[in-house]
Amino acid sequence: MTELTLVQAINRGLGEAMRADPDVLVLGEDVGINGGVFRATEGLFKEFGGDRVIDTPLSETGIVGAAIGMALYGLKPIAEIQFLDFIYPAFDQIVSELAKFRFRSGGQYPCHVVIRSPYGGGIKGGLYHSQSSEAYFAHTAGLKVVIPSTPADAKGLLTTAIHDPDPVLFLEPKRIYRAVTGEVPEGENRVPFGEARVARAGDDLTIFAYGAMMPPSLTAAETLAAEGKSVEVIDLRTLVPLDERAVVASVEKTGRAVIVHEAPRFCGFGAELAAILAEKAFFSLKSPVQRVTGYDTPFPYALENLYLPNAERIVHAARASLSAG
Amino acid sequence: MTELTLVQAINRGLGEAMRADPDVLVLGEDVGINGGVFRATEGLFKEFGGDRVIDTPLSETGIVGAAIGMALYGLKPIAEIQFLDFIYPAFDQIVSELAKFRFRSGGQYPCHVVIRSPYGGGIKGGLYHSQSSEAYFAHTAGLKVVIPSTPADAKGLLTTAIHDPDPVLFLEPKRIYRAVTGEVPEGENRVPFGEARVARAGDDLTIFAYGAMMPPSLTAAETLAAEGKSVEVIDLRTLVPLDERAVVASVEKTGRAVIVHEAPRFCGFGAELAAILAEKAFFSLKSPVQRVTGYDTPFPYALENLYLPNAERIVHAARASLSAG
Amino acid sequence: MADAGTVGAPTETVPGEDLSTADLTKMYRAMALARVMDERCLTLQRQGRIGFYVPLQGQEAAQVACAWALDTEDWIFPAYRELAIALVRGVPIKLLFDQFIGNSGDVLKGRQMPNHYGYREFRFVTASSPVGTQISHAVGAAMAARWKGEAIVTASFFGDGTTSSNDFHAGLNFAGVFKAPTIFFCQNNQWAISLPRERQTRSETLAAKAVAYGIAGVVVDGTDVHGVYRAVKDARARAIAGEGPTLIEAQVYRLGPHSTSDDPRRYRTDAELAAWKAKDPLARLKHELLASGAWAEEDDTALWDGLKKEVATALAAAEETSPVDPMTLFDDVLAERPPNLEEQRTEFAAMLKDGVLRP
Amino acid sequence: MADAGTVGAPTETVPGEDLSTADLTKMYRAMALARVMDERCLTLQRQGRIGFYVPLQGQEAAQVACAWALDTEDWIFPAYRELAIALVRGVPIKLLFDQFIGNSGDVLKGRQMPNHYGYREFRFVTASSPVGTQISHAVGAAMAARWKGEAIVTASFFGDGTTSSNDFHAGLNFAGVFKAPTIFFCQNNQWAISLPRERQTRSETLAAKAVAYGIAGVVVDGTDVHGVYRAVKDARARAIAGEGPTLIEAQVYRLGPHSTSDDPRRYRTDAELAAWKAKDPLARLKHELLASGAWAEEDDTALWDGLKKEVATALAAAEETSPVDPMTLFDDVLAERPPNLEEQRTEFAAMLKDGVLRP
Ligand SMILES: Cc1ncc(C[n+]2csc(CCOP(=O)(O)OP(=O)(O)O)c2C)c(N)n1
Ligand SMILES: Cc1ncc(C[n+]2csc(CCOP(=O)(O)OP(=O)(O)O)c2C)c(N)n1
Ligand SMILES: [Mg+2]
Ligand SMILES: [Mg+2]
Repeated sequence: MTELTLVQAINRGLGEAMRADPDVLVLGEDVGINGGVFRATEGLFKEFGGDRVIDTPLSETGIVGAAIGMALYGLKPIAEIQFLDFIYPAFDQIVSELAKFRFRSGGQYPCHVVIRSPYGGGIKGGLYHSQSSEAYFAHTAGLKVVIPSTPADAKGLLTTAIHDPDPVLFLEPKRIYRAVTGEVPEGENRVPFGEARVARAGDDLTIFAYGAMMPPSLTAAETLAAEGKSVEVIDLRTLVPLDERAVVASVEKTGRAVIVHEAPRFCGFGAELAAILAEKAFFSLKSPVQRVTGYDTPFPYALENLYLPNAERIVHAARASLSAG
Repeated sequence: MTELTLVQAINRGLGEAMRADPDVLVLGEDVGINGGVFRATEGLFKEFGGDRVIDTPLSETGIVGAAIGMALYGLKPIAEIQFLDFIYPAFDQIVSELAKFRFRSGGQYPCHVVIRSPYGGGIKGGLYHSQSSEAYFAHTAGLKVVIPSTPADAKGLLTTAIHDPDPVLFLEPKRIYRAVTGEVPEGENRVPFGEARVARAGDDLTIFAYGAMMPPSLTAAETLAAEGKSVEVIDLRTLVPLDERAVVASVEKTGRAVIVHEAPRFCGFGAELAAILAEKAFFSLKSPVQRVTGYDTPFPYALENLYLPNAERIVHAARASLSAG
Repeated sequence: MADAGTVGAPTETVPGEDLSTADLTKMYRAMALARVMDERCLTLQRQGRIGFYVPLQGQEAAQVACAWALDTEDWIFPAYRELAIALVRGVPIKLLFDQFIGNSGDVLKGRQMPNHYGYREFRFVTASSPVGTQISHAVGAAMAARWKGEAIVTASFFGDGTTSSNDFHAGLNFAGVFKAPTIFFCQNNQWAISLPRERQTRSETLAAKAVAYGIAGVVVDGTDVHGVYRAVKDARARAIAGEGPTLIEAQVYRLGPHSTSDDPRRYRTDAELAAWKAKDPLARLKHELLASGAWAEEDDTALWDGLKKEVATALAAAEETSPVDPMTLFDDVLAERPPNLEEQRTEFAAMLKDGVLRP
Repeated sequence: MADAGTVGAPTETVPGEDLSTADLTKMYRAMALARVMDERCLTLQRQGRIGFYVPLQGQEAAQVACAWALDTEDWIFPAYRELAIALVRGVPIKLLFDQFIGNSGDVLKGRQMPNHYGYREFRFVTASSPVGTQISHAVGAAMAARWKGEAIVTASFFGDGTTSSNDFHAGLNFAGVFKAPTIFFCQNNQWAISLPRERQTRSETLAAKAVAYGIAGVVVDGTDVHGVYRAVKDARARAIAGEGPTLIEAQVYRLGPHSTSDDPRRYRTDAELAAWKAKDPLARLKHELLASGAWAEEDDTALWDGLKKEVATALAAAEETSPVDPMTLFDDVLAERPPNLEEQRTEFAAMLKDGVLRP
């Protein structure tokens, strides 16, 4: 075990996977000699050279398109998109090609590309360095969507992603790249997809969160504990495949749900969670589902701290949930 | 009043708007001399010439990018994307630019582009001529999303869209382009945004639908009526702005909801509707919300009829809803 | 998979070397087979026996000569109009009809519109509809092949209109920067649905766009098998030698409609069509073969008759093949079904059983 | 909005005509102002008084000369590095600082990172971060201006890296096909963050990419105000005359880091930097002015001192301006708030009132 930051854990995961398998390579903007703008690929260029840690021209279309071609040919490319906000030039490649290759070819052409991208707010990045657009990808059949919130999960889920047979969007909560540290097991240690993590057990209410929303969710649970409320906090970890059983089971136990994410509320991932509860935990629910989310606006700059859900807002929603029904 | 098909109504709407306002123009692939692959722009090239009915090179990026520039300069461009499945090369322009121009400029640069696009299944178009990706756009703050299901609404909503100050995604259910006919008022007749249409009133259950899902929803309501059940059918018409009041009010009355759309279920627009009901009509709901949707797969070819929600599936879900709780 | 024999493999040649009469005869056969299938499919569509079709008439020489110059180990990244390439690759006719019908014999499990086929066995990657996306795939695959030390090339296929796509730009630029061993084979058939070549771009030729990426660009007469063959052979040799990619513009003409949904009389003149019909690549090669003395009118009649029978037999077999199993709808989305899909599949099976859904 | 006086409007010239000494002095002043602001902002960022900054040092001559050659009616579609263009346009310094701080004086209402400003009044369109998107906007706006019968041009600004973007390809191709009256002004500063120009594309020059679109392309020394000015004047005249767009590649060097988040020592050599520092455009123009006799060292000292004071005054005023009102978060998403947003706004106001949220 070593104490690492989240971004260090990712860096280790990349290095170990490349060392173990010559078919694993990394490509993207500034990932090589510069080590990535967040230093996630630091040291890899020196160790593995420019043919495996490929600095590409400034084209997300090209990065994902080329990665798909490499994957079709049998390599395991890991594409970095510098900020999730810049993934849209590659959107056609992702939704039309990457997500559909296996299906449209009748299973002949699996396409195991990992796309890593820092996402979310909290670094004063304004409209274009802060977005959380996981819902677009979760709605696209054929993609897996993974979001770690701890260093151990970051490395473990990334390792699973690299060896997964399917395309994986691996979204890294950049706000906690360095703010969160934790013990990370040495060596290959895969965290399975489709298993949510009970970050804190409780009986009165469930908070569902992921990524950088985990710390404020846990803080909120503490605050509520001081008020005598026992709150369960679930870290979804993989949005696709979703651990639906864990989601439903928790609310069957607690009867109350607060869903937290940074993305705008309207048609966000929280809507799916609420819908699942309205369908499958309907008779257990004691009060209306609450969503604590980013507002239905583009991401702001000066007001980012008021935009992002914080522990106070989560507590506020939890109290409303606990007092209703 | 004239009896028109849905696509004829759109064609009329375009022609009338262009006649009334020289700032209105049309651009896209094959929209000019060819009149559009579905003939929505038939006759316009002849009447208004190639400078106002612009055949563009094969680039959705360019079509939407140029339309944005025209709108910034004060024109009212109507961009056609030949199939919604081909909108993704323009996704960056739509979500990063079109949707955010007004906000990011502090209100200095409104950007009133209308993007028209045929969408949805039912024409044996397979993976790439059948998609319903309205949820991507509904989740993007700064866009309006409009879907007509009748010829009168098609013309009335299109006219509103062309004069609206905001960017509008105008999605045309191509499956019923010619299958549905109806009376269309002559002359300018705007149908307001944000007002759902009660296509059929009822007391026992509400079906929410839009676009090409309206005909099977109405058929399902007929079938259920024959069984003595009074079913309300609501045509949302505009997904953004959503007539949330009408959605909640109907379920406050009926206590039961079936949501219908063609798009895959997971994180589809139905999730938002279900979430709204779980939050705001919670104490009125008598049974779990039901979603009748496309499956969480890419759109198929040979099996399209089994993929698309039909009246039988809607009836099936409604019966489940009526017998629960 | 069954034999590739209807066309026959290319006779070995070295770069730059000319095609033998034996090759030319086989190539003519491949072109004729494509023509026969094409005409058959247009009829089938009119009769409602297949739902849609994209013809290739006018482009047979370009495709067959290009495929001839490639190695069977090379990877093909097609668009939707590359029937003759598939045939040269050895894809059995029956398998193609299975795809057009979308039956249980279809390797794609009936999931795509006609013409969007692909066969891993033949290194012919499954096509999609959005234009141009295959271009950057071919570049990535070429980089991968080089990384794995395999001396093959990849070739992407696309039309004049597709030079405007995002992936044309990204793909050619990446290939230039990384000297990827790949060939960009652009069939300039003068039209992108209703948009004529000269309204697609003001570039003098499409091959001239190679300048923007610092790569080689050549224009060839796409009705001339010799010119196309040589251009591709040369491009392949350069790619393998590490000298980088080539953009080849084969100038051809789309003699038919864009697809069965299209009516070209709305946008082009009879005169233009007639002028290009006079340059029909099949007539041209037939003429050459006749002149060489290696081919006679009787051979020709026998060839066309034989091909028609062969095609009819394959079609009949495809039409007798059972429909695709509805339960396959839920396969291949991911390697394993996630919970939501598993549940939908169970419900679907129950609805089929209860008659709520009828295949 | 306040006066544009800190820079002064260009003296009238006709296409191709040379710049007067009066012009050159004013241009030098604009370049110096940009340099002073730039250095001030780098310090402010280090002190945590602004959050982020993108410097332009090394590119002042290219920007000022380009802006000088344009008409004030022309529309600017900038990237994030066009400070000197904004200054020539007359954007008041205080307003720029307001944007960098994101306070209530910011026309953008504190919504964007520093450098992403825009001012309708000055026909300087609000920038975004995704590279290249402004290029096709400029093309569309140029087509619109022509349609409205207004004899203006649009100009888009972007870097060497951005030539790889989708919109570069789409924008230049549309402009070529439609002969849009627009100018593509590429500042090739040799780096796209850590990627050097020669790894961005194998094209010999960036201007050579014009060939792919059948439009004019020119390379100019971007440290030479005369060359840039003439190139832009000529391009503008051609555009207005209906002769189509021009791609101008101004060769410059980014003397500073990509942004305050970047450390260029990770990827480039001191020697390279030193070589380009010797070609500092400010030193070059100062030298020319001194040689002309119209400018003396005392003038220079007075100029820099004056500009520093001017900038300090504007900064102080901006720092005293009140923060942005939290309730503005809910404005300008759409012309009117949809129900979901109205409800969120109401809840937000209540949470602010109850202290759940603290600004
Ligand atoms: C991204 C995208 N936009 C639009 C279409 C619709 N479409 C299909 S083929 C075609 C024209 C293609 O022209 P070209 O590249 O010249 O190929 P050709 O069909 O002539 O072989 C268009 C516009 C598409 N398939 N993909
Ligand atoms: C689509 C997109 N991808 C990535 C980025 C991140 N990024 C910001 S600037 C930059 C380099 C731009 O280089 P260039 O075009 O040469 O302009 P310069 O910064 O040198 O002025 C990159 C990669 C971005 N802003 N947009
Ligand atoms: Mg073509
Ligand atoms: Mg640069």
